[in-house]
Amino acid sequence: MSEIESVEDFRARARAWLAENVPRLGPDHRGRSFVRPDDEELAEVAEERRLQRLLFDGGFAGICFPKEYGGQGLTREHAEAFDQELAGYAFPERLQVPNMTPCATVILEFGTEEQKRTHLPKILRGEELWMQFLSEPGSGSDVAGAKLSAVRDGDDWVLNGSKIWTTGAWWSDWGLCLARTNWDVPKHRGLTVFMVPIHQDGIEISRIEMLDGSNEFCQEYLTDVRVPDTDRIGGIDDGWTVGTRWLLHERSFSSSPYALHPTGSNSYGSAQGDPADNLLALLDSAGRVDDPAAREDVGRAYTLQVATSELDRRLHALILSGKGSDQLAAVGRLMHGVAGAQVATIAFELAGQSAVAGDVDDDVLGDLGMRYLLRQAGSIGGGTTEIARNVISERVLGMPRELALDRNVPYREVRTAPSGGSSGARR
Amino acid sequence: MSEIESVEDFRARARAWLAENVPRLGPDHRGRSFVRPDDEELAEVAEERRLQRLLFDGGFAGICFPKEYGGQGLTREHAEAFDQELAGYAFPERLQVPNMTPCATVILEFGTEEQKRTHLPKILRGEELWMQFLSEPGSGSDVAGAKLSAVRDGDDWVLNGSKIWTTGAWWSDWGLCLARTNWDVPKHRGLTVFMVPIHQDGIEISRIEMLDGSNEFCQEYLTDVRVPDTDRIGGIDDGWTVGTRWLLHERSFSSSPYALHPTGSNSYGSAQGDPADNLLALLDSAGRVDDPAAREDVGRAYTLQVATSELDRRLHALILSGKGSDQLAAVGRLMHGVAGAQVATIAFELAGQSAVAGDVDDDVLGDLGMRYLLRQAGSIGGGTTEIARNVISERVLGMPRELALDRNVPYREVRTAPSGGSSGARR
Amino acid sequence: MKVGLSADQELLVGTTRKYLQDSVPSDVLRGLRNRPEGYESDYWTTGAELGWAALLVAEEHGGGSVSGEGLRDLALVAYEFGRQASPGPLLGTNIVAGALSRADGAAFESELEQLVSGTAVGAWAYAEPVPHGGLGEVAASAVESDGQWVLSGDKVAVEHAAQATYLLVTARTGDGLTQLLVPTDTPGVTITPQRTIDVSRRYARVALRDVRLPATALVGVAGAAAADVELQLQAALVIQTAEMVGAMDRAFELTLGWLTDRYSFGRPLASYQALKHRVADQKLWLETSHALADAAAVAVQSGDPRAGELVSVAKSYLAEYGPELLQDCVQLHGGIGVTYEHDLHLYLRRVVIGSALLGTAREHRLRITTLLEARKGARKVEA
Amino acid sequence: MKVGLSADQELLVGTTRKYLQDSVPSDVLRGLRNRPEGYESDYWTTGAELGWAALLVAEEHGGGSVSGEGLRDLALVAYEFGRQASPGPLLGTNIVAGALSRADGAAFESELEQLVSGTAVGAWAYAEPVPHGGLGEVAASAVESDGQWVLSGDKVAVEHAAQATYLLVTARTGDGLTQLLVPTDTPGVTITPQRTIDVSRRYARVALRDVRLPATALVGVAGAAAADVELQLQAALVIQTAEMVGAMDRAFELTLGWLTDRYSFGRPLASYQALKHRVADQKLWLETSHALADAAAVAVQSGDPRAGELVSVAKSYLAEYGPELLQDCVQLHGGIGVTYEHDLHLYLRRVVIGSALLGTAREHRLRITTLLEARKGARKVEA
Repeated sequence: MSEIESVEDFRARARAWLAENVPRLGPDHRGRSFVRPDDEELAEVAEERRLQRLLFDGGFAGICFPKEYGGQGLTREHAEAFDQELAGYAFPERLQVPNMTPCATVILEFGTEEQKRTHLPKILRGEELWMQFLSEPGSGSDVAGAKLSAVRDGDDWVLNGSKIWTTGAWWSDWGLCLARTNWDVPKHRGLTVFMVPIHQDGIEISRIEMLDGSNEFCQEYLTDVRVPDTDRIGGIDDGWTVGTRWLLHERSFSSSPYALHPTGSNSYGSAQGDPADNLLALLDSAGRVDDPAAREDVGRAYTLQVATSELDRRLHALILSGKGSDQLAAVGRLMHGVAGAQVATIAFELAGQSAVAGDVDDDVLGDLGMRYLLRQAGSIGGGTTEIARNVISERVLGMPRELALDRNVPYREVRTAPSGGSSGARR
Repeated sequence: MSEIESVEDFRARARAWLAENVPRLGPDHRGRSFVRPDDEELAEVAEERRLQRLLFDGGFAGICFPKEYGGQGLTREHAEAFDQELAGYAFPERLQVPNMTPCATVILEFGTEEQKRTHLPKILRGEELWMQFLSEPGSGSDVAGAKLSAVRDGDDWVLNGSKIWTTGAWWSDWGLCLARTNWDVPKHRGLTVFMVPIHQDGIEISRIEMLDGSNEFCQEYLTDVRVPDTDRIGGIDDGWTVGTRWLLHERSFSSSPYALHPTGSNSYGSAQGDPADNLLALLDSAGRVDDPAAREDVGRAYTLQVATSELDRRLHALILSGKGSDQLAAVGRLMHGVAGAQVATIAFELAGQSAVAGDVDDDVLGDLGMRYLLRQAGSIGGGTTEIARNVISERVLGMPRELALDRNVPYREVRTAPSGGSSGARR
Repeated sequence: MKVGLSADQELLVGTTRKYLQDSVPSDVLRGLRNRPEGYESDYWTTGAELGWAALLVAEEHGGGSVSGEGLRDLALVAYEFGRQASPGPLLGTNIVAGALSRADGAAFESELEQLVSGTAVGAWAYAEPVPHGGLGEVAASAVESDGQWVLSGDKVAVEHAAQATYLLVTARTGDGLTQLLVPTDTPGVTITPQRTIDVSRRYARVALRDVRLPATALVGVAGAAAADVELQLQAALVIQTAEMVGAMDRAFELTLGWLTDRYSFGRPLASYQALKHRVADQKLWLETSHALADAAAVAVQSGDPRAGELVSVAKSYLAEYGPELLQDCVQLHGGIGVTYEHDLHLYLRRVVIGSALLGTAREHRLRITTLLEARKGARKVEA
Repeated sequence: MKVGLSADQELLVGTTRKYLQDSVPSDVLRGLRNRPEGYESDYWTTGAELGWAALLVAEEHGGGSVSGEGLRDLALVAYEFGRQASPGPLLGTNIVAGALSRADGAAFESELEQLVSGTAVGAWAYAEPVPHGGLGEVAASAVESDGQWVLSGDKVAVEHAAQATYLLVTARTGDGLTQLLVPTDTPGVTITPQRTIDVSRRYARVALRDVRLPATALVGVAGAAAADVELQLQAALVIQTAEMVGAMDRAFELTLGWLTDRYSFGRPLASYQALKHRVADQKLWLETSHALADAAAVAVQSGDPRAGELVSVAKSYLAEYGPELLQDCVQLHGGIGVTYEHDLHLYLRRVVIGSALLGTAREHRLRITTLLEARKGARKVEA
């Protein structure tokens, strides 16, 4: 094995390359707004694919992915240095979660040599964009309760069923799909993971409208979709071995070295600028610079933001040092949900009446009402905070497991939610 | 049945009688302090017995207890009118809970005619003071898990075991005692209730010191205490029939017509004056009359206090009208615990550093630190808020019951806490 | 759950509920987001026939209520509006009609007739923008000049101003307050719709630039309207909190149903103790909100001297726990709870709007403290 | 759980822990409530031999630390103090010693020798009573007169002032701050013990009435001590938050053990999901508190320009969630948790005291906002 470049050399090289090649974000860049016309969205995705290709060509894509699959074969410390240098630059935000992690990391961990050589370089070049076909209507937090079925037919599998809460399936290429291949064994023992091209005749994509009018989430209906057995990840009926790692990668996204998180970005890797600046701007717009209650709110929100990043840093160190189990990631996931909701609430309260009835052109305060309405989204998506609390109490602290009535029972006999194939998003 | 006196006539009579006979509380009366010398405590108990006798002689004791047992045979509306008139007067605070309710109400509901004629008039005259022998070390919230055993011996029962969290057992006369009479049936089916004189050779009373140095709570050790079968309340092994009503009376104390709650008193019937006055005095002592944050705190605390009393009033109306089940009392119990802790916290925060390091003579702020340390007491005593939440979800809202591993199992086979007869208060 | 309604009140509630369910079920509501008005004018006039806009108007001026306690009846209607997240200018029209009836119902006979019959909508222009955005801050000015009134200033968050025929504008004259009735087509009045988080309720900014009005526009006494404004605020808070409780009630029902119907790990969600305990807390918040909103309605209706405290106590509690309850309902629903197709957000919006308009929780807490000090001061003076 | 300690640091921690466990186990601690001093003087001098009071003192002045990062080492000691709710004037003595060493270690050689060896106790007299009770408010005055200093004013919540030989008094000279070292037996100094909620830690009020001091009493620069005071405050907050985290950690352990050992309805308490989820929240608060207290220690140690923000962030978080965690531990213990015989209250007291002294959560939130504005202002000036 060859010597790897020192972190400091790498940092210097990254700094120079970024300054030369990558556009900087404007001073008033406020991150993605979630309600925009489709053509804008598509243009942004195209631009992010271009940025990813730029990183790849510059030798900075997939810093912790092995070289043989198109990555840089470097360490977590290199990834962190790059995150620090990346602050203030445009980067392919949509291509991080779930594309780089958990999708690409699952392929890296469980894929065959051929699967890895086929897909990982394309992902790192921005040519393939992956999404998770994981949740199902009616399964809620019980991911292993998947009912999308895969039936063996010769060298293929035939998939039928529905997946939901897939981000941007309509502009993505592949789905990493958890399917049920055996109904006669207990829940966790009858699952298998497949790689599925999204745009094909057997898959109908339906976009879900959120309460703010955005419709980035999708539901997919799969009808007789044929997948060759060579596109299976992991063993037949052994999908939960893959699934547990997959979920762990999902919970750990905020400290994953496989995804970019420019320093100063918010918990979802979205570039939001310095949180202090945003809070002070809000204080100013609300006309409350001299209001002690509002000033206290700014201090509280900033505390939560710093607390979130310092907690991430600590958990990451604990896990890395072996002093804490991987499951500690659930503590971070809980914090992101809880603190995110608290900060949204504080911002809403700072804005006062302008957040619910504001002038059409008030961009600072006018959005805060809608953001507040959506404040729980960060405590639901990517595994609910309830599941995180279960994981913390049971797997981190060793408290007794919840009674599961579906253990050791063939899955077809388990009572489940009334979901079927119909949209869980419809009432 | 004779016509009863109208509420308004009764009110007028009560008003006149109180003005004539009962001492008024001073303007700076701040309710009972819980740390005081024993002789002071005993003198106060004696004075409260005198006040109770005064009420009895004046025809105002036991407003809702039947006349044949020494009460007034009047209605809840009369009791409420009396509570309103009683505001600002001294009253026998310690003789209300648990003496009048649940103890006397349980005797009224389940006692034999002879038991009622023997004990209720004495209770109403202040001659007998009753306490609950209910909780046990190690049983926590699981009251029906009592292990204090009663074994039949001729016409007597022989009691052995320990009870805990008895308020002022050392200055009280009788204990209403839940005992186990059958270990070979499931938990709830082997209990029996007895009436036990507290001061006798077989009962050792040990006082429990609380973190503030008060020691009003006791633990009792019963060794071969003989109780005649005629002092049994309810059927043998049928004690849980009594127990469920007993607990309901306990949860409902704040709206019980069998106990006095002078209007304006706090949730435990303690005369605290107008909450608004106390809060404003605190604001003033803390030197923060012009601090908006402190002013907001006063408004928040007042909101919680009004909310508690308005909720009590609503629950009471719902239960009385039959629109809500008796179990709704658990909602009130939860509120008293939660709001009480919140108000203690607000008062503590208003006081700032003076609450933790204050001048010895600062009576307004100096107590607030210790009160804050004890703030959970109101969420623990009288059935925890956790039990209240179980009752609300299961019995008010009909959600599925918690799994109990002690159902349908002989109690001797049930795994319980390591308590034995030793003090639960010792580590 | 409401206790102690009379048969007439039950009838009013029942008729209103049925009408709302039939005319604006949730699918219709969802579609209203694209209508600038937020409701159909027929819908409102039919509602007015049920008495919705007559409740604060004296009988001799064409109004009346079933129980003789108009505000309490109105709170029952508002509660139903909350339960269905119903559209319509309920608050503004009633506040304006009530103020006109109280001030001089005979002089405003024609306006009252239109408002009560639903052929005109009224809007109360009270709140102002930053830097005068605090509860009760009034910077708009009303100046008397040559027997006319000249009105200038800016108002925001005016409910259904763009749909209104009449604005009741609260303005300042020297040290005191003056209220004027302003037809929305008066020169100098510019009404600009604002964006809002509700699906059907609309708010607007009202710019007043040297708006000239005849002396007859005066509602109440010039420069001495503070007590009237306080009464309007109290009534408005009774309507607002009643509506919030209705929306909380419905969201709670939906959530309890959801938890019962859905299964996870082979068990109904309702069997998970962590969720049960949260639902128990929700029940506590809900029952307390009912209790406080009802107490506020009774106090304002009866002119209780503590009415001002009680409306603020109700509002400060509901503005804190209403949104918390709704957000916890969203969380318990999971992803479905933030989709547009689900009903839950309809109630969430209504409760959140209520929490932020007519004073935030914080503003009402501060108001409570000031009121308590005033009460204490008054008692000292008496003694 | 601390990450990344050196072997020397592990040794310091281990020695301190063992010494605290052996010399002041909880039964001994409970008895200390009746001792006016709150600790035995032997206990403190032996502790000083372990290096407790040397950590902020430069080596050339008789101090030193195992890692060369004295404040971080001191935070580790403070954490152990929190875990055992240990007695002793740790904070005051270290702050005074550190200030003397930094100002002019040679001039204060004798005082430093006594403080470092534990033969003298130091106390920082900083906080003042109402109406100057706010964080950072200094009304006590230091006036130079004929080559002497005259000190007047009142200080409160001075840790172990009644046991101290030296007070470091922060006072005002004109617009600036001045710090003076005041032997407690100086005429005009009156020290009155205050009541406190801790079992062993003591606080006192210090009255200063025309206290005359020689010019050599000056610590640092007259009228220009603001930066020194800020450094002292930062170090004190690092010690305080580290101790709070230690107490939280221990209370959390006790609670987890309790839930595992106790049974209710035939099941261990730890099997109830409602309790499990609360414990999960506690774990979140605990880990975050660790993270923030450590980050503050690192920042102050290294002179990070954001150190002032970070100590306030740590304090504002811990002052909110520390007491909440402890109170929830009490609740989960039930009645036993509020008895004097149980250990839990020892940690509760320590955390609650920490939450209220050296600035409340609210005061630090306000301070954060002011610091953020200053940072933004400075950046604008640079640009």
